[in-house]
Amino acid sequence: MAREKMQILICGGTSCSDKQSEALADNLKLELEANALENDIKVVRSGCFGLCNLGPVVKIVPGDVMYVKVTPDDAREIVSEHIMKGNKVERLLYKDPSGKTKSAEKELSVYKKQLRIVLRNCGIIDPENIEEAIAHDAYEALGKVLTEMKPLEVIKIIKDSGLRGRGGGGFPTGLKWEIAYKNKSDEKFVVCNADEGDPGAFMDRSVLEGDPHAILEAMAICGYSIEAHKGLIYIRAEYPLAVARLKTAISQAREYGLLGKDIMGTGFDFDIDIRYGAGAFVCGEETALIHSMEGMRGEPTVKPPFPAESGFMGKPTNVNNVETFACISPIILKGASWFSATGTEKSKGTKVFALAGKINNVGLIEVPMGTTLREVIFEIGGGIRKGKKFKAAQTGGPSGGCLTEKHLDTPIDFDNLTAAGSMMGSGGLIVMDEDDCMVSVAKFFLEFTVEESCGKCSPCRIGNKRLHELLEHITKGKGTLADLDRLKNMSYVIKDTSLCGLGQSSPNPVLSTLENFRDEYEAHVTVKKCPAGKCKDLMEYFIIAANCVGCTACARVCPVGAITGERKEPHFINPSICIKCGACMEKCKFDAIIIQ
Amino acid sequence: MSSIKIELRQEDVNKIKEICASFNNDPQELINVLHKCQEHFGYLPAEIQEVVSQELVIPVAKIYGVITFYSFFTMTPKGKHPISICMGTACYVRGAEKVLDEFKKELGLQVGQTTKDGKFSLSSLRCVGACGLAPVVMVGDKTYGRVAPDDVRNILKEYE
Amino acid sequence: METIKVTIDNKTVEVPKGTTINKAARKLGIDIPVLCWMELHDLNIENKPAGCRICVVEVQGRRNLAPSCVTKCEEGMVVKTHTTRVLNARRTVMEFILSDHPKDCLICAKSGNCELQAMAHQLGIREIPGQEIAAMSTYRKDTSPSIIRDLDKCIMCRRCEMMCNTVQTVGALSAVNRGFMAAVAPAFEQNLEHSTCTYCGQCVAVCPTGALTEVDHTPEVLRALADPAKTVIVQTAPAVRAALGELFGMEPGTLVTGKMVTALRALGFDYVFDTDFAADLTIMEEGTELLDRLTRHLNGDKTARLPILTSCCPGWVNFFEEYFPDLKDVPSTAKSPQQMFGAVAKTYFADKIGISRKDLVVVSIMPCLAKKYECQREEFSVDNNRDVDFSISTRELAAFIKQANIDLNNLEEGQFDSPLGESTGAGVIFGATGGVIEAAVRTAYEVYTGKKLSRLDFTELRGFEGVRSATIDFDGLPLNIGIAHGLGNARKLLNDVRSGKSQFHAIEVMACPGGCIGGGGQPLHHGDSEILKARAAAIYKEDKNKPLRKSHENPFIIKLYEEFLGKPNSEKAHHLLHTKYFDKKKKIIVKQ
Amino acid sequence: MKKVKSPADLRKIKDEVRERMYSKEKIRVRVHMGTSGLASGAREIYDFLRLELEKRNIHASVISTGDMGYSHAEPTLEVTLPGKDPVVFGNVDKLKADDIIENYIKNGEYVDGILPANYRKIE
Repeated sequence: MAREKMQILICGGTSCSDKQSEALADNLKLELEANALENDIKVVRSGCFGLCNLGPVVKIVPGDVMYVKVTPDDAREIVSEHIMKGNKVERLLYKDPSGKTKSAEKELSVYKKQLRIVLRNCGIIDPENIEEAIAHDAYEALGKVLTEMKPLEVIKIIKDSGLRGRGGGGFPTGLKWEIAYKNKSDEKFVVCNADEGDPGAFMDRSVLEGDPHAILEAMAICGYSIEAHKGLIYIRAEYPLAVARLKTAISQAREYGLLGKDIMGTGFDFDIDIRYGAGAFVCGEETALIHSMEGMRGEPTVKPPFPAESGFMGKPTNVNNVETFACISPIILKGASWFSATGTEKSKGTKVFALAGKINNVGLIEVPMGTTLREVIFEIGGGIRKGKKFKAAQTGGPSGGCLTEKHLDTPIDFDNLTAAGSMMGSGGLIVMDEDDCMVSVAKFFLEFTVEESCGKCSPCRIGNKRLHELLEHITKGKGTLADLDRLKNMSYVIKDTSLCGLGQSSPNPVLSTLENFRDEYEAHVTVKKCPAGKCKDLMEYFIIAANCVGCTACARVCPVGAITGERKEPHFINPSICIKCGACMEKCKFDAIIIQ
Repeated sequence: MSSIKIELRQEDVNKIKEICASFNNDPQELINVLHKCQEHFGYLPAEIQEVVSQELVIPVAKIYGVITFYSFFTMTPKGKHPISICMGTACYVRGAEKVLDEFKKELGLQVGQTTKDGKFSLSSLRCVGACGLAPVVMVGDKTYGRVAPDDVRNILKEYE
Repeated sequence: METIKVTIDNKTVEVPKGTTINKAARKLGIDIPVLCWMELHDLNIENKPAGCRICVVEVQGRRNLAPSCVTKCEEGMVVKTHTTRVLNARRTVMEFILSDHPKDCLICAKSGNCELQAMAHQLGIREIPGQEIAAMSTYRKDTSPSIIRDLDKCIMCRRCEMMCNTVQTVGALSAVNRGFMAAVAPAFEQNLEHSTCTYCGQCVAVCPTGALTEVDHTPEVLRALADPAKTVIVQTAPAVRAALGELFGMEPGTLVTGKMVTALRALGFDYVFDTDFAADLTIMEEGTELLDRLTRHLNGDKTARLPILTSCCPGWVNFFEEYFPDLKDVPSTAKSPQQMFGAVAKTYFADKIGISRKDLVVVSIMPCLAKKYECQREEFSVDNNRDVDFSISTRELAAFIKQANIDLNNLEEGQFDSPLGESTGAGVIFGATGGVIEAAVRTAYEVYTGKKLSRLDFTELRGFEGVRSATIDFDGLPLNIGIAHGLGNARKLLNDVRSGKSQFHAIEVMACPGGCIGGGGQPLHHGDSEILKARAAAIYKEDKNKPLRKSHENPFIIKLYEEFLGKPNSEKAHHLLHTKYFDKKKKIIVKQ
Repeated sequence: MKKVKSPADLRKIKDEVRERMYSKEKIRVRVHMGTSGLASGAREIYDFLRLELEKRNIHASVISTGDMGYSHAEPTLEVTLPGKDPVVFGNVDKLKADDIIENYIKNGEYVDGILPANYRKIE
């Protein structure tokens, strides 16, 4: 291999919100050219280093020297000093609060916003090769638990770690295990809820596809702790790849004696089976999930009794979701205090989010609890697409609410999100920009709820339908101010009276948009306008006479003959004929047609 | 009183029985059995439900109740090229609805329907997990990313 | 028993652990309204999906309102049942329910008897906000021989589903679809006729709204009565007289036998007869069959299968034809009293009054909806003329009487006509669970032993326990008797018969919980099992008051055999009074 | 088949595999093939790399893993050159893959589209 060439990496790229880096790259190239180095030293645009508050950053290899907060003007000095002379540009190195200089990337990585606990092995190991998993600590915690610990000791560690269920509700996991442990029975079950149904969320799937053994091991640890010998994974049938990898993982674990009878020669038996969901969001609710596993309609039942008392087949059952289980082994290996060192007072550890929507870096991220929304969206997420303005972030999917500008600096944890009228949910985080109509967004989520309501209780079955109808009414410009009060009352009652978590949270998108964007609702019902220009019925196409050259292209393309005008004279759209298809606007080359 | 005759080919009856038997005819495995049957037959017509009912000893009304509860199960055959439009939130905010409308218009179908010639069927689904490619359309196993309404006609052309 | 203290609306009450808030409140005289919840306590039947959310209350310390029907009291719990929050929620939920419910109360079969209507009234709902933009979930209507399903009126209380599955184990109904279009329906949302429905009518008996009602045959009856060419006779089942009064404001358990007879006569029936007469006849046939099989069995005849199963109940017959066709030679071949009556009426009685069967219209008043189907069975017709032309329920009769502006309360006590109106106490007790077998024992004992019974009240055969058994000493022969009411209980006994485990010589089965007094055609009990108990008591009271209490002592039965049938199980009796059963289990036909 | 009979057995496997996986001599390529990656064409890239590396006589192990979560840049792959930190490349198509082989794998020269590890790991 050739001797290592010097290279300059600059963070950012097309998706970065910080446009400085582009000019910096250009300057660096110019400087290299000026010194005839352009063929020897390469300038490479890289993705985000996760050090956005220090950005733009420049990394020089070999040596992994990191320069922070580099401006385009610094290009000359970097080239002349570092590249040509091999001297570090001290003033561009990071200095920590104590004034100590840190130059290597490794030293700086503590400032990275993301921390991978759950996703520790995703993308690192071959999920279909158990040995690679073992090489990355898989089953080590299980071995420790089985040989060195009593069930209650395991439960105590989990309790002390402060781990809370990542499925949405945030119930303390250790406590849940303890209840299941205390309910004595000849048979108990450990269930992994992998029925990720949130539209726009794919955290669990990524873990199952990337690191299935983490889940199997954690389930076995849970089984040992609550004295269960049977585990069931309830997974969406729409996740064929995850299913295939899980199956492979289970059979390999059995082969290696890490599942099945007499695990690792300790006498402990634990085996895992897969049950499939079949497309019902409500099955994320644990009682519904259990009914579904029993071959029935996934209708929830009233709690209590909780599954920990009477769950699968009427036996004590502990249900945790994928992300929760994925935290277990590191906690066992590194201890409760290691885990609880990360996060906020009442929300420990990390949370995986699926960033989606109008954000540049769509994808999965894992951040410590307490990270702010601003850090997530503008640093990790790279900001809003096309440089548009941030409007809201929806967390918790159809059960959640939206966070707005005023929440940007709120540390994200269970309690803060709830206080802000949203919820952690499973971790979908959808970003919306100025073009999104919040009434329509609420309507979209309600449409989802209406479709996914199981139909068992009347407030959810009928009430959500009525909410959706009223939102539709409003987006059509037929609503009144009084309707907004009705929306609110219906929402409160549905939340207050519904049987399960689905109905108890389904009006959240309505309430939170109503709370945060009331002016937008009011615009829909009073002046009958959609400020975001999304609601078709409230749009009006209009020709700006000054821009119109009278080319007649719009009149010719209009399917309903709504546009009239003489050649070379400004044209006119008759709003009572216009069907708002938008064809004219697409056709117009002079930007003369606008939506009002 | 029941008087319907269930007509199926012997091999189909045998297949269903085989599937049920592979789950020990355990009523709790109903959903797994239905998955397998749908995998094999493509859909779950009344006849199949009747046989499963007899094998697992579950009233057929209950089976129908289960099938109509879960959106994954269907009683109508899918088209040769099933088209699914992801309506997950990520796709929605990036314009999936317009894409769906375009498919509806082009094919003259509503969601859940199949064209008369059995070629295309249209469905919407929730998040295929390719949110980076939103809006996403799947035709059979093939995924199309960043689909705009204008692309719809071209996508359909590929299957003509 | 461990007790706990709860405070409801500032009043404290001590209740056993496990008591629900709703029941604890009732103890305090606080009646929290319930809609989907229903309980028939003595019959072990409870419907508690906690779905309607009408009965929600505020529990201190809980985030959401709690459904009082299923939420159990906890020590020190503080509950408020009528805060503004609760009242607003209850009203809003009710508005939701009504917004998806037709408003055709004026012409609804359930009007005046509808729990939803009553609740709307109680909550004072006067308008439904947003109704003009509210879509309704609508479904195809389904009319079967017995039952009409109008799911537009279904409120998803799930009572019918619970009855059909948990209690009756018929499995014809299930919750289908989800969300707004969720409803309770047979497989494939087909008509009931194509399902495993037995027409027991228990779904109708518990439906709080007009979603499930009986097919009304009174217009046909009226037409027949108006036809001068027809002689119209009526038979009344034993359970009717013990319940009809309820629909005229009388206390449950009031016997209205005589007033009912007068009313029927006033309605224009040419002869008012009693199904009890046919019940006595049934005992003669079925009892004889029992003794015959028993004797043969005891003599080692392997073809004589025991136990013998009663066959009076048409819901039960439908049930075993569907689920136990392999055992179809086990039940008695004796027709049900309704059909025996029809067969005798259209032959013996038609001859007697000198008219052809075509000019004789036989109407039955039944506590039952399956009887409507039974009388339409092909094998019970001769040349397309049914033995029993129409069967109407107790509820239909009451409505009919009211239409004719007859006030049952103020009627004279009438007498059944002779000869088909004469009966013994044994015929009367057919109306309650255990009654048929008790009547059979009274006769079979005396015929078998040749001795007079020293007692006639076999209390060991009575009661509401779902499955009961007793051994009656037949003068040295211990006769093992099993009784089941409710098809789920029957299924248990039948499974034992199928597996050869059954030790019984005879088993009585009634499809409806409580027997005919709890039939699908009876006045609605609205979840009050006291009503059923009162009806049963009335039946046994009527028996006690009868001068003759053993079927074989009925002089008119004796005369019928002498004049017409010969002896029990004679060839003629077989032809007219016995039937056969069919395998109705779905068949898988292999396509070539 | 190795049956793990004790935690010590487990550790043995761990050590062996780690040795094998992270031996200094080997070039490792991980193609991220979760649903998201596959939907974006990761399979093609995987096949391409296996074939081309062999053709070009480069001794490397190419394995498939789950996704890293970089949905915005799928398909992604990670290359670990002996003795160096892994480097992730995004938006890989065949052209880019070729670029990666020629420049990075052969010469250790970066190509555009590097996705630096933007996260901390647990150690």
